[in-house]
Amino acid sequence: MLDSAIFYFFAGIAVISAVLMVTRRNAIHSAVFLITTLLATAGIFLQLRAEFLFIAQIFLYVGGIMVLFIFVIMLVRLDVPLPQIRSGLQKWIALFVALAVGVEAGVVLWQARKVPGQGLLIPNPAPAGKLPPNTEELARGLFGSYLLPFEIASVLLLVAMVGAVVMAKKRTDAP
Amino acid sequence: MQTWWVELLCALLIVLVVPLIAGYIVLVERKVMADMQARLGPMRVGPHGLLQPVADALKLLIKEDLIPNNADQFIFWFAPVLSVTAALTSMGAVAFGPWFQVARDINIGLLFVVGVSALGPFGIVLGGWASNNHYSIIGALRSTAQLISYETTAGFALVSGFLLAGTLNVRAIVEHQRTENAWYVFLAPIGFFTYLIASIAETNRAPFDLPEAESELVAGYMTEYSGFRWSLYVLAEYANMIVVASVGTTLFLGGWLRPFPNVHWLGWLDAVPTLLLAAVGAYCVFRAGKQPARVQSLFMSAVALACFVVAAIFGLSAPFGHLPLQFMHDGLYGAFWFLLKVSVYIYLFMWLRFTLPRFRFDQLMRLGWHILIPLAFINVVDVAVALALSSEFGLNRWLAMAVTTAATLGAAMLLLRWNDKYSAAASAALLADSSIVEDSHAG
Amino acid sequence: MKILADTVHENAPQKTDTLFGSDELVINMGPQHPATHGVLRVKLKLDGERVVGSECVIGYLHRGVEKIAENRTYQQFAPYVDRMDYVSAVSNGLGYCEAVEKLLVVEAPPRARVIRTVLTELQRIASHLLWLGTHALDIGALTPLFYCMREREEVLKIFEKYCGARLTTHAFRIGGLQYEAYDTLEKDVERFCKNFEGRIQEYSDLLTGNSIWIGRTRNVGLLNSADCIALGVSGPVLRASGVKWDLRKAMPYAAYDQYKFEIPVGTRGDTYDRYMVRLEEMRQSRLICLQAIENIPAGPIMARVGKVLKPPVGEVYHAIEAPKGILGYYIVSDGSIQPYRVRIRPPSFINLQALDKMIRGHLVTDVVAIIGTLDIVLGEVDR
Amino acid sequence: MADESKAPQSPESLRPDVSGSSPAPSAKGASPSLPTRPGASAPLQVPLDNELSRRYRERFGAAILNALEDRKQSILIVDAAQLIEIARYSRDEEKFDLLEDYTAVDWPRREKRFDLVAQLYSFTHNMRVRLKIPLRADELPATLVPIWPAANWLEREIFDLFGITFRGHPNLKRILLPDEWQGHPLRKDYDILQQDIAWVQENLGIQSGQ
Repeated sequence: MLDSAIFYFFAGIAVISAVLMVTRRNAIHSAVFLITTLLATAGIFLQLRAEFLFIAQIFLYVGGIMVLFIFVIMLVRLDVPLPQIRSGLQKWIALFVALAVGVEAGVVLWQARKVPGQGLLIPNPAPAGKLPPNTEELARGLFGSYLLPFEIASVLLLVAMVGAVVMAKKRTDAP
Repeated sequence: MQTWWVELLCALLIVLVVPLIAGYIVLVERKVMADMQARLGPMRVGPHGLLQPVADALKLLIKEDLIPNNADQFIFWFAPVLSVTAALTSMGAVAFGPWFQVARDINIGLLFVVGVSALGPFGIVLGGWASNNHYSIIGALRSTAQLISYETTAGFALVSGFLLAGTLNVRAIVEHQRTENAWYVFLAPIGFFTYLIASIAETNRAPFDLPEAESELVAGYMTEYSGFRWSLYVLAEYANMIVVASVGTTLFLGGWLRPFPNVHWLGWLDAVPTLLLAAVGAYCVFRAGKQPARVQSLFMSAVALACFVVAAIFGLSAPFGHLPLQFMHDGLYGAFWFLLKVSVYIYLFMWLRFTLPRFRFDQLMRLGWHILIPLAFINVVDVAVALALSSEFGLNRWLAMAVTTAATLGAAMLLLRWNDKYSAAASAALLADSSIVEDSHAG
Repeated sequence: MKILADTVHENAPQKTDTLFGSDELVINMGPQHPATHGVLRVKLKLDGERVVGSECVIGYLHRGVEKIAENRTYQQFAPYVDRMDYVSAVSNGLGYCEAVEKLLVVEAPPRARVIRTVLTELQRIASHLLWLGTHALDIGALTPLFYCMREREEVLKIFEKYCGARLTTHAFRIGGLQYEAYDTLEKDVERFCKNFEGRIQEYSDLLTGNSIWIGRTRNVGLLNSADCIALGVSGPVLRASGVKWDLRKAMPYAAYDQYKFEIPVGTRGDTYDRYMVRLEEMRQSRLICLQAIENIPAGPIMARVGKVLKPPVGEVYHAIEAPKGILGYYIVSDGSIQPYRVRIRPPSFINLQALDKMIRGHLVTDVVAIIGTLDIVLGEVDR
Repeated sequence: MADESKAPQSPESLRPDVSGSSPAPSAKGASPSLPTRPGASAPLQVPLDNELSRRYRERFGAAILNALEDRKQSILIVDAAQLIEIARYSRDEEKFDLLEDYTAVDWPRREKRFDLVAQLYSFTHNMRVRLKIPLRADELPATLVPIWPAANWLEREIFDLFGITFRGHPNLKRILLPDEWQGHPLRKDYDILQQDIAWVQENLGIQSGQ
């Protein structure tokens, strides 16, 4: 009983802050709500005993990417809501897309109802059983069988970083 | 049935006790600072200022809570809260003694602590941004840049520790250091050294306290905060200090192990806790008589009584080493040694703060990026090579460590020389030397 | 980085050419700022963290001392002089009294001149101590401040015993001294000088070899000797740039010609050299005091000047080596009992003019260190 | 508050032979001749005639209006027109490389109202000389900033307190007083009392208690 309570607590926070994030006018507020969503999902990982994923989520998403987000928002001052370019067409396009997505979601839910055992409205929470300590598994997988793709990915990141530095350097040196 | 309420109880204990401990760390810091500066420090509230933290807390509670006019209300409230939660939750995985750990045997252990404390910079950045004033924004940006660059160093310094331990689980690390019967500080000294410096920078402590350097940026990101909100930030800073100190102690200084745990003829070290507390109690009794006011002598004798009680508990649990009290024996003694090491670590923080002037921001960044991060990298390689040598080629572990540490030191020397050359060139370019005589108008 | 400008909406969406477009930002430092040693306001033009230009706004402490002088008699004006550089009141008084004595073509008796020298050198030590404490505090070292204040207290005690006041002492009179030296003056000064040597060693242990201190002060606020002379800078700032010139040696006054002492000189003219020069000056002042109290000549302490001073018509310019630099008095007398014009050459005011040249290209944190190393006192800058 | 300040005395400083420009010294209460004091042997202001003044006279002729020595300090009274050349000559040839002080004295009774006073010091000769430049009230002297940058703030102060405008000064505005201040305090005809009453009236709206 406790597990589902915790799960719903985190899920609730995640959904609410996701909605809030989208609706905020101020960029910093939406960034903060994005952080709360990410933390809530991390909580769910933790509840599932996937500790390494929990820490990866916090370290990478919140500690790394969100700091970047906040820096960019503060330095380039996107936080001040710029007057949007009003065009009549925009409203209609939005409405159409919303409808399409709504319909599609309805169809999927309808299909899912027929699958036996899947109580649609109250899906039972994920199994809270003991997962084997997954840090070791993850490490073995990452550095064992998938070493090559791991190294290629790291080289890719390196290239991206060097590129960013060069671009930044070039810009500040420009007279 | 999971005894989840034990964890809840421990968590509650942490949330309640840490602010009190933080308050008393502030008092100790002011007393130590005063002692180093040929003066007395707080003496007025309670005997020798012992009640000062209570007075501070009360003052901060009833102080007016100003919010700058066009500040961002929501973020202004949210930032210190985020800071404090990050600091306190990261204490969850810290093991204060063999059995006192909130997230018991969490398998990522120390990584949990480091990971959650990565949320700290958010509280600072958002706080600085929300108070809508030049100084706090500059202070916020500076401190974030500092935290991020030193987190990498701290991360890699810890990696060298994890390599030695082979696991992230706190209990396993300490057990491993017991079986190794060598604290990791002796096996990976450079790792400990870089971690020490990085931890000082990560908690914004002098000589790295740029963000709230009083002389230029008034109070950095905390400028607009007052009253209780401000105390949240200070609590977060001191909680962070405890967290960082306990991570360092667990990984490098052998957590709750007694110094020389396996050496039998040093058995009397077990008696140290009782003796130390008894001595403190005796001193308090001796001082109680000398207190000018009655209430102060009462308070002092109360403190003495507390010391004696704890000393008795320690004393009692020692002889009856068998089962029912054995559990308590290990827990208490472990907690004592752990807290002793943490307080020595924090004393070092204070010591540096009162003797060293402050770094300039670019020096701080240069030290971080040009010296400490490469040093931490090399150190990880050094420990890995040493481990490989000792396991594959059967070389004696200590010898391997010694050789690789020497290699790292050599690399460090090279780094320093290269950095001096670089920084000298940089500062020369900085000051285009335009003599005054030509450009006649000045100021 | 362009910080939140209030008038965003009018010119939004403004063209931000680069992601990290560096626009100039004017930051106001002062007038009430912990590191400006008084009510000095510096408008800094910053490009990011680097100082591009600066403008000093002063005058907050302007009391119109020179206008007051024209409505006071010579003796009445003497206490005003202490209120200018309130950190070294004794040397201000010495400068003024000697200037008026020159105007009267009168010479203070030898005993008065020796006691004046001792007290002025003690005041120089006290002024440098206050400078060192606050300068180190600005750069982040918390401890030296308390050590310096402890020593400064000793000096102020001696002043209090001699003339009853600690800060604005009005210790000297035109023509000599008002008070005879109290009986334990020699012993007090000797005791102070004896343990002061160890104390200076304490300061240099804390700072001189400290690599962070060197990092924060070496090559900061460079001012070479040509610029110093061109800008009229004087005192320790000038000597640190390599000019071996001290008015106590070049044009000796009071009893300075009787004593042997060195003039410390720097080489590069950066903050570290100025620190070393002032530290050495404290040692030299200590030597002067020791030599002086060996034999304070007996005799009268006041020259034969009447109660009412009516100096003959004419003018005189007399300058002394105050702790901050050359403190000059240009007094024009019209024969009446009130000076017609008193002009005070304020070393802090003229040294402060070099601030703009020194801080260009530095970071904001260096500006604080450079204001500290100039050792300015706003009472003297604003007069 | 100081006793009611006497009408500002403005006895004209005795200047034996300032050529033609100054009106006869006004009678003053005290006897114009130097009060004889016991021991005051030589009169204090004597014409200066050493090789320094000779070099200046031979170089600038009439521009050197007078050369005096007062209390063994040499004074050269110089014409404002030639100020820049004399200053450059002093710095380059005569090695007076330090402009120690630059101020002004107000003599309202005199036709050439202001006296600009520059104290020059030479490191090489360890010697001081004082240049005095008489100015009419409306005369605009040239700035000395190109020669001695130290003059920048000193001239701003003279402008602030005396109202003398320097031609060519890079940044001539008030330095000590607030920018919107009226009047120049160090002028003899600047009445403190009136200023105080006006300021209190305007800013505090009450009667000044003077």
